[in-house]
Amino acid sequence: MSFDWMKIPYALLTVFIVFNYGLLLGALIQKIGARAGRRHGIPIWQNYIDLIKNYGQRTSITHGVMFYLGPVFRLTGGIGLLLFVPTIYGSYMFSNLSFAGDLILALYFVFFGTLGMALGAGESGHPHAAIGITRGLSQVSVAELPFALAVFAVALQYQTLSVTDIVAAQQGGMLNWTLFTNPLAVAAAMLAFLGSMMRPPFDVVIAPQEIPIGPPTEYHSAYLALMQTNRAIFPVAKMVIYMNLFFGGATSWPEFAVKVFLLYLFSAFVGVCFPRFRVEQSIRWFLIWAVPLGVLAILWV
Amino acid sequence: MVAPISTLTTRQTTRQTHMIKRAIALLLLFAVGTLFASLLLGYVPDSELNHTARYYAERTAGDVGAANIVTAIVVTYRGLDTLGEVTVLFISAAIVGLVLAQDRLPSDAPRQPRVPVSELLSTGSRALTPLILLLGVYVFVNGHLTPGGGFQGGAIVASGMLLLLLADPLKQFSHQLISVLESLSGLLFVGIGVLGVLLAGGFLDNRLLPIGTLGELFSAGVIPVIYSLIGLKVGAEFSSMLASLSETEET
Amino acid sequence: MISLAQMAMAAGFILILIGFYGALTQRNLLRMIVAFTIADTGVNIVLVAVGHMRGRTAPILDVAVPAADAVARVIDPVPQALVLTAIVIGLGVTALMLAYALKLHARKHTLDIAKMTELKW
Amino acid sequence: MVSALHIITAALAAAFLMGLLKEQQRGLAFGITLVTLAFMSWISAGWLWTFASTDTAAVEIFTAGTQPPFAINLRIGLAEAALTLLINLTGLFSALALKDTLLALGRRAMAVWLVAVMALSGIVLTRDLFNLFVFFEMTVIATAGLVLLSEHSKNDGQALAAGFKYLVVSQFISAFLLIGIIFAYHTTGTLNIDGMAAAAPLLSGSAAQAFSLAFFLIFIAIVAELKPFPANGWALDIYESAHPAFSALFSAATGAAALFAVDKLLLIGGDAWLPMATGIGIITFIAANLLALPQTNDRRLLGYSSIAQTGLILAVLGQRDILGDHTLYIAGGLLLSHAVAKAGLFWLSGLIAERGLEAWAALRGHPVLIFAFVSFICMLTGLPPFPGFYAKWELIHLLAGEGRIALLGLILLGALIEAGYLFRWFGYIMKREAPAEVVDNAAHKVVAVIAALAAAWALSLVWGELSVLQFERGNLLLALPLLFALTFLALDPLPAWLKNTLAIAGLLAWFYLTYTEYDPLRMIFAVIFLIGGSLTLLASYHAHGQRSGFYPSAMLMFAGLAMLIRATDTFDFFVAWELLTVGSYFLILRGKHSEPHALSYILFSLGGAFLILAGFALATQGAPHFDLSALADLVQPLAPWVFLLLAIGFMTKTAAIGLHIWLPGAHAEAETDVSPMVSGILLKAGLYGLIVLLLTMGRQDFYGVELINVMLWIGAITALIGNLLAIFQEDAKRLLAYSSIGQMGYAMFGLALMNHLGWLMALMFVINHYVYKSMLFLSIGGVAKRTGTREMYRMGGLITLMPLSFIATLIGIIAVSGVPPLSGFGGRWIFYNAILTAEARLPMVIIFLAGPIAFLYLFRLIYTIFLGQLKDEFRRVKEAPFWIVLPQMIYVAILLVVAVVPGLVLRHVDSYLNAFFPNGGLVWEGSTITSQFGYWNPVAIMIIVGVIFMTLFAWLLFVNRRAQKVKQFNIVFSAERPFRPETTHFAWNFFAPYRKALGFLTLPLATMFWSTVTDLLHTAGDLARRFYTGNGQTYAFHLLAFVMIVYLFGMGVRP
Repeated sequence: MSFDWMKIPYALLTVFIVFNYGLLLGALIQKIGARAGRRHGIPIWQNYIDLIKNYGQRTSITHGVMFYLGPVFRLTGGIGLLLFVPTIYGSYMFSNLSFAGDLILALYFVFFGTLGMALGAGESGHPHAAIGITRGLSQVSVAELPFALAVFAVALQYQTLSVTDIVAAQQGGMLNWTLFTNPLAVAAAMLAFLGSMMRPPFDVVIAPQEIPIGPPTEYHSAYLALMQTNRAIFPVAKMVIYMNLFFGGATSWPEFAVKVFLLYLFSAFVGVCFPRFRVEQSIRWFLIWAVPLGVLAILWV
Repeated sequence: MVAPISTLTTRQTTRQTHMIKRAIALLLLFAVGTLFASLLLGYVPDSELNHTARYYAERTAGDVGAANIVTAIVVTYRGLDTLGEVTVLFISAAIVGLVLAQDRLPSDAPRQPRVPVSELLSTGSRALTPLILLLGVYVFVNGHLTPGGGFQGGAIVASGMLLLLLADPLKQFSHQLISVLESLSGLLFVGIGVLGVLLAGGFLDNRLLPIGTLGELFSAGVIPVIYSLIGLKVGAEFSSMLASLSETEET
Repeated sequence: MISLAQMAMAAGFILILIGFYGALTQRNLLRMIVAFTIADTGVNIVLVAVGHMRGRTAPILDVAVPAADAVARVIDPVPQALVLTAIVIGLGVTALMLAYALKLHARKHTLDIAKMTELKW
Repeated sequence: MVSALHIITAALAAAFLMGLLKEQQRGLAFGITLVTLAFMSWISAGWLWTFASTDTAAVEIFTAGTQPPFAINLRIGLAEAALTLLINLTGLFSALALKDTLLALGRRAMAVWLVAVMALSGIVLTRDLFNLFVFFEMTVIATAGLVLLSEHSKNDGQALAAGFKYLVVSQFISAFLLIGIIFAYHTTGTLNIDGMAAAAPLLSGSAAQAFSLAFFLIFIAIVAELKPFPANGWALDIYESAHPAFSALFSAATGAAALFAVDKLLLIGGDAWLPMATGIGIITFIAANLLALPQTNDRRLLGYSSIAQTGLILAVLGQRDILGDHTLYIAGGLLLSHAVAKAGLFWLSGLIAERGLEAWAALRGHPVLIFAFVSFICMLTGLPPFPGFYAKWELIHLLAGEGRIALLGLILLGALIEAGYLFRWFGYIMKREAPAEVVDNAAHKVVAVIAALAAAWALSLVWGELSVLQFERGNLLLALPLLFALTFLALDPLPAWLKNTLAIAGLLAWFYLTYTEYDPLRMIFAVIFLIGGSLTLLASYHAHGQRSGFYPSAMLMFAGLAMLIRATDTFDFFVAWELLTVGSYFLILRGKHSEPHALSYILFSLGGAFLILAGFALATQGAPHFDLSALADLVQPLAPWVFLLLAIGFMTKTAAIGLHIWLPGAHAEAETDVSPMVSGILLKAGLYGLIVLLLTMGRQDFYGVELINVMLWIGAITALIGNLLAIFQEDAKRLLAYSSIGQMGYAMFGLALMNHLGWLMALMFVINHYVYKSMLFLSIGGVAKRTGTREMYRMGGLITLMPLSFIATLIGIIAVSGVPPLSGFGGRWIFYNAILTAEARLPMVIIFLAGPIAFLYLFRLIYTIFLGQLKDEFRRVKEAPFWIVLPQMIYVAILLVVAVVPGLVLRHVDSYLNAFFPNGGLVWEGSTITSQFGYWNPVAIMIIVGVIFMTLFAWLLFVNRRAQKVKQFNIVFSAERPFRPETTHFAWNFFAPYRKALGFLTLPLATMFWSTVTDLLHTAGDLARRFYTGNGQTYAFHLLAFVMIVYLFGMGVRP
C-alpha cells in the first residue's frame, strides 16, 4: 500500500494543537467552576506549570512493569482516540490517521486507556487503588453504554461507521445535525458525556477530597505528567467525536474551538449545579435515565 | 384413663382397616365374579367331540393300545406334561426338604410323642398298611386299563405311609432309600423317553414294547412300566414330604 | 334348562371366589393356604366340568364301550388328563407353602402375614 | 446336530441323578451340574450357529411319535436358539457364581437349579399351551425355592417371606391361567399354540366372545409373570432378598422366557391385543424407572430397572404391527442388552459386601470391574456401540414414521430417567469414599462378570454387522476413531507420557488422512478439534504416572468429534454425537468435586441428544437413510418441529440460557487440562450442529413465529446473563465458564442473523474462543494447581511469581475484550458491523449491553489473581509446570500472528461464505478490510498503536532508569508490615456497586426451575413406592386390581 508519510507530521501537529487547547480549556473550565463557587480559582497557565514541574521530576521508585504501562496505556488511548478520528472535516491535513479504522476503533480507544490505567494502578498494590478501579470501571462501563447506543443509533441512521461520512451527512445547515435529526441519541450521548468527563456529579472516581483514593494516587512525577497530558488530550478527543457525530463536525479550527468549548462548558455547568453521586447511584441513574434514551434512539431510527 | 382410650381407638382403627380391606376384596371379587359369570353364560357344552378328542377316541386303541384313553393321553400323547408334573413334585419335595433341613433333629435324638397313640390306631395301622400298599400298587399297575394310574396309586401308597406316621409319630424313614427310589424311577422314566426317540417314533413313544391286545395287563407298550415308575416316584416323593414335615421340630 | 356341567361349573367358580376371598382377608398363613386349596378345588371342578358332555360315559374302552363307537359314546378325555396334572401341581405348591409357613413360624413366631414386611418400597 | 429336546432331558436326567449321590459327594454333584449346564448351552449354541449361518427354517420336535396338535411338540428357530443359549449360559455362570452356596446346600439345591434352567428353556421351546403352563409352574416353584439360596448366608427369613408372597401371588395367576386355558381349549378344540392361532380368527359370535375372555385370562396371567406395574411388589422383594446370582437368572432368563411366551400368545391373539401390551409395557417402563430414583438398595434398584426394561420390551412387542420383520432385530437387541447387562450387574453386586449404592465405591480399585460396570450401564441406556443403541434408533424412527409420537416421547422420557439413576450411581462409584470391605474377587465370581462383559461387546459387534447387512450402515465398532479410542483401554497400564504421545500422534494422523475431504467450514472445525485437540493435549504431559482411565475417555470424545464433522447422514451424526457426549462425561467426572456437575452434564446432554434423535426420526419419516443435506427439503408442517427439536438439542450443548446450568460446574470442576478441552473444543460441537441445521433448514416459521428471531433473542439474553453472572464469581474457573456461556451467546446471535457478516462473526468467535479460552483455562488452571485454590480473593500479587501465566492471561483478556490491536478486535469489529444488520433492534441492544460487562470480569480476573498484594501463604509459589505453560505460549504466538494478518483465516471463511450469503461480504484491498458500513486496517492500527506505545514506554523507562522496586508494604503502610496482609487486597465481592444495582438480574431462576423438576420426580417416586407395603396380601390385591382394571379398560379396546 502506498502510505503518505506527510500524514505523520500533520498528525503530530494536530496532537500539539489539541494538547495546548486542552490545557488552556481545562484551566479555564476550572476557573469558571471556582468562580461559580465564589472562589478565586487557578491562573490560566497553571496546568503548564504543573506539567513542566512533573516532567522535570524524576522518581526513584517503581512498582513493576505494569506500573509503567498504566500511564502509557492511558496516553496511548488518548492520542489514539484523537488520531483515529478526523478533527477538521474536509481538511486533508487534519484528517489524521482515520484511514486506519472507523467508529468502532474509536469506541474501543475510549476504553483502552481506562483498562490500561486500571491494570497499572492495580500493580501498585495500593488497596485504595483497587477500590478506585472498581468504582471507575463500574461507572465508566455504564456511562459509556448510552454513548455506545447513541453511536450505534447514529451509525444505523447514516448506515455507516465511518466518521467522515457521518460528518459529511450533516453538512449544509444546522438542521442536518444529528442533534436535530436524532435528538434521542444526542440526549443519551450527552448524559453519557457527563459520566465520562470525570466531573461532578460523577467524579467520585477521582474525587479530590479522598485524595488517597483512585489510580492517580500512586503516580507522581513523570507518570503523573503523562496522565496530565492525557487529561488535556483525552477530553478534547472525546468531544471531537461528539462534535463529529452529533454537532455537524467542524470545518475549521475556530468552529472546532467553539464547539469543544461549549461541550466542555456543558459538563462544567452540570457539575457545579449537582452534588456527587455514589457509584451505585450513578449506575442506577445511567440505567434509569440514559440507557433507555439510547435504546429508544436505536429503536426509533 | 388415657391409655384405654388410645388402645380403644387403635382397635377401632384396625377394625376399620379390616372393614375397608373386606370391602375392597368384595369389590374386586365381584368384578372377578362378573368375568367368571360371562364365561359361564358364554359356555355351550359340545354335542360332538372336537377334532382333538375325536382323534384320541378313534386312534388310541389302534396306536397306543391303552383301554383307558385318559391314561394314553397322560402317559403318551401329553407325556411331556406328565414328566413335567413329576418334576414339579420332585422339586417341591426337594425344596421342602431344603427348607426344613435346618430344623430337623438328629435322628438319634430322643423325642417324646405329645399324645400317647391309641391302641386301636396302632393295631389298625399294622393291619391295614400292607393292604393299602397292595391297593396302591394295583391301581398304578392297571392304570392303562381301569380308572386310576400312577398318581392315584402313588398317593394311596403315601397315605399308607401317613397312616404309619399317625400310628407312630417317632417312626423314621430312610431318606436315602426314598431318594434313591424316586431318583431311579425318575431316571428310568427319562431314559425310556429318550429310548423312544432312538428306537421308536419320538420322545416318550410307548411303542418300544409291542402294543399287545387291548385290555390285557401286558399291553399298551411301555405305558404300564412308565405308570408304575410314576407311581413309585410319586409315592416316594409324597412320603419324603410327609417325613420331612413330620420330623420337623415345632419350635 | 341348566345342564349338570353348568351347575358344576358354577359351583367351581363360587368355590374359587370363596377361596380368593379367604386368601385376601385371612391374615393367618395356614388359613390362607386352606383358602387356596379351596380355590384350587374350584379350578379343578371347572376344568372337569368343561369337558363333560351330556349322556356320555367315561373315556375307557371295555365291553361297555367298544373302540369302534367310542367316538359317539365317550366324553372329552383331554380335560380329565389336564385336571390330573393341575391337581398334582396344586398339591406341590400347597406342600411348599406349608413348609414355608412352618419355617416362617419357626423364625418369627407368628403366622400373621401382615407382620412379614421388612422388605418393602 | 443334537435335538433341542435334550436340553430338557439332560437337565432332568442330571437332576434325578442327584438323588443317587451321597449327601457328601457335593463336589461331584456340582461338577455334574456345571457339565450339564455347559452341555445344554452347547446344544443351543449349535442350533444358533446353524440358524445364523444358514437360513434353515425352524425345526419341529415331535413327541410320542404323534403329530401335533394331538401330541405336544417343541420348536427351535433362530429366536428360540438365541434365547435358550442366553438362558443356559446365564444358568451356567450363575451356578458358577453360586458355587459356595450350592456346595453348602447340597445336591437338592443343585437339582432345583437344573430344573429351573430347564423349565425356562421349556417355556421358550414348547408350542403347547398347557405344556407352557406346566413349565411356568415349574419355574414358579423353582423360583420360590431358589429365593432361599440366600437364606443360609443371612439367616433372617426375609427370603422366606419373599418366597411365600411370591407363591401367594402365583396361586392367583395359575388359577386364571388354568381357567383361561381350558376355555380356550373348549372354544378352539386344541391346545396347540399354532393350531389355536389358526382356529381363533375363524370363531364367531358367542364362541369368539368366550374365546376372547379366555384369551384375556391367559394373556393377563402371562403378562403378570412380567411383573407389570403395579402388580410387582413381590418381584421386588425377591430381587432384594434373593442371592444376586439367582437374581441374575431371574432378571435375565426368566424375563426373557416370559417375554417370549407373551410373544407366542400375541401370535394367537393377533393385532387386536397389541395396544394392551403396549399400554401395560410403557406404563411399567415409566413407573418403574420413576420408582427406581429414590432407591438406595442396589439390588432393589436393579430390580426396578429390570422391571422397567421388561416393560419397555413388552411395549416394543406391542408395536410388532409396525416393526414388521425388524421386530427380532429391535426387541432382540433391547432384550439381549437388558439381559446381559442386568446379569452382569447382579453378578457384580455379588462381589460387593454392603447394599448401599455408595458401597460400590469399593470397585474403584479394580479398573476391569469399573470398565464392566460402565459397559453395562451404557448398554442399558442404549449408548453406542451397544445393541440397545441400534435398536433404539430403529424403534424411534419406525415410531416417528408411523406418527406414534406419544409413545416415542414416553420411551425417551423413561430412558432419560433411567440414565439419571444409573449415571448417578456411577458417580457414587467414582467419587464417594470407598467402604472398608474390599471387593470379594473370588475367581469363580469374577469369571461370571467377565463373561457378561465379553458377551456385551460381542453382541455389539454382532448388531453392528446386522446393521451393515440390513440397513447398509457402518458397524460402529469398526469405525477407526472409535477403535483407536478403545485401544487405549488395553494400553491403560502404560505410562501417561507414552499414551499422550500416541494420542497426539493419532489426532494428527487422522487429520492428515482426512483433511482433503473437508470444505472450508468443516476445515475450521477439523482444525480446532484435531490440531487444537493435540495442542491442548500437550498440557497433559504434566501428568505423572499412569493416569488410568483418562485417555480412553478423552480419545472417545475426540473420536466423537472426528466422526461428527465427517458424518453425512443422520445416523453417523447421531452416533458421533452420543460418543462425544459420553467421552466428555467421563472426562468431566474425573475432576475432584465434579460428581454432581458431571451428572447434570450427562443428563442435559442425553436429554438434548434424545431431542435430536426425535428430530431426526421425525425428519426421516421412515426412510432407511437420510442425508443431513436432505433436511433442506422438509416442508411444513413437519419442518418447524424438526427444527425446534434439533435446535433445542444443540443448544443444550452450547449452554443457551435456561439450559446452561450444567456448564459452570462441569467446566470449573474439571481437571486443569480437561477444562480447555471441554470448553475450548467441545462447546464447538454444539455450534457445529447449529451451523449444519441453519445451513440446511434456515428460516422456519412456527405458527407465525420466526424461529430464527427466537434464537436471536436467546443468543442475546444468553450473552448478557452469562457475562453478568461472570462478574460476580469468586471462583476463577467458574468465571471463565460463565464467560464461555456469554461467548456462545454471541456466536448463536451471529448465526441467527442469517447473513454474511453474522456468520463471519460466529466463525471468528468459534476460532478466537477456542484460542483464548483454552489459553485462559490453562493459565488459571496452572495457578489453581500451584496455589491449591480457585477462589480469586485468596490470591493476589502473583505476577512476579508466575510471570508467564500472567502474560498469557493478559494477552488472553485483551483478546477476549477485543481491545485493539489484538486479534479479538477483528472479531469485535465484524461483530459490531454484523449487529448493524440485525432487523430486530431490541436483541441488538441487549447484546450491546453485554459488551462492556466483559471488561469488568476480565479485569477482575487478572487484577485479583496477579496484581495487588501477595498473600503470605503463596510467597513460595512457583511458575506453573512447563507442559502447562508451553501451550499457553503457543496460543500467545497464534494470537499475535492473527492480530497482524487476520486474513489468514478470515479471508477464506469470508470467500467460502459467499456461497451461502453472496452479498454483504467483506472487501479486501491491500491491508484494509471494508464492510458495507466501515473499514479496518489491522496492520496500520498495529503500527500506529505500537509506535505511540513504544515511544512513551521507552521514554518512561529512560527517565526512570534509576528507579528501584518498592517492597510490598512500602505504600500506605509506611513500610510497617500490616497484620493480615490479605485484608489489604481488595478482591472479595468486587464490583459491589454492580451487584447493588443489577444483582436482581442474576437470580438463579434456571437452577431453581430444574432443581424443582428433579425434586418433583424424586418426591413422586418416593410417594409412589410407599404403595408396596411389603404385605403379601396387599400384593395380591394389587394383582387382582391390575387384572380387573386391564379387563375393564382393555376389553374396551378389543373389537
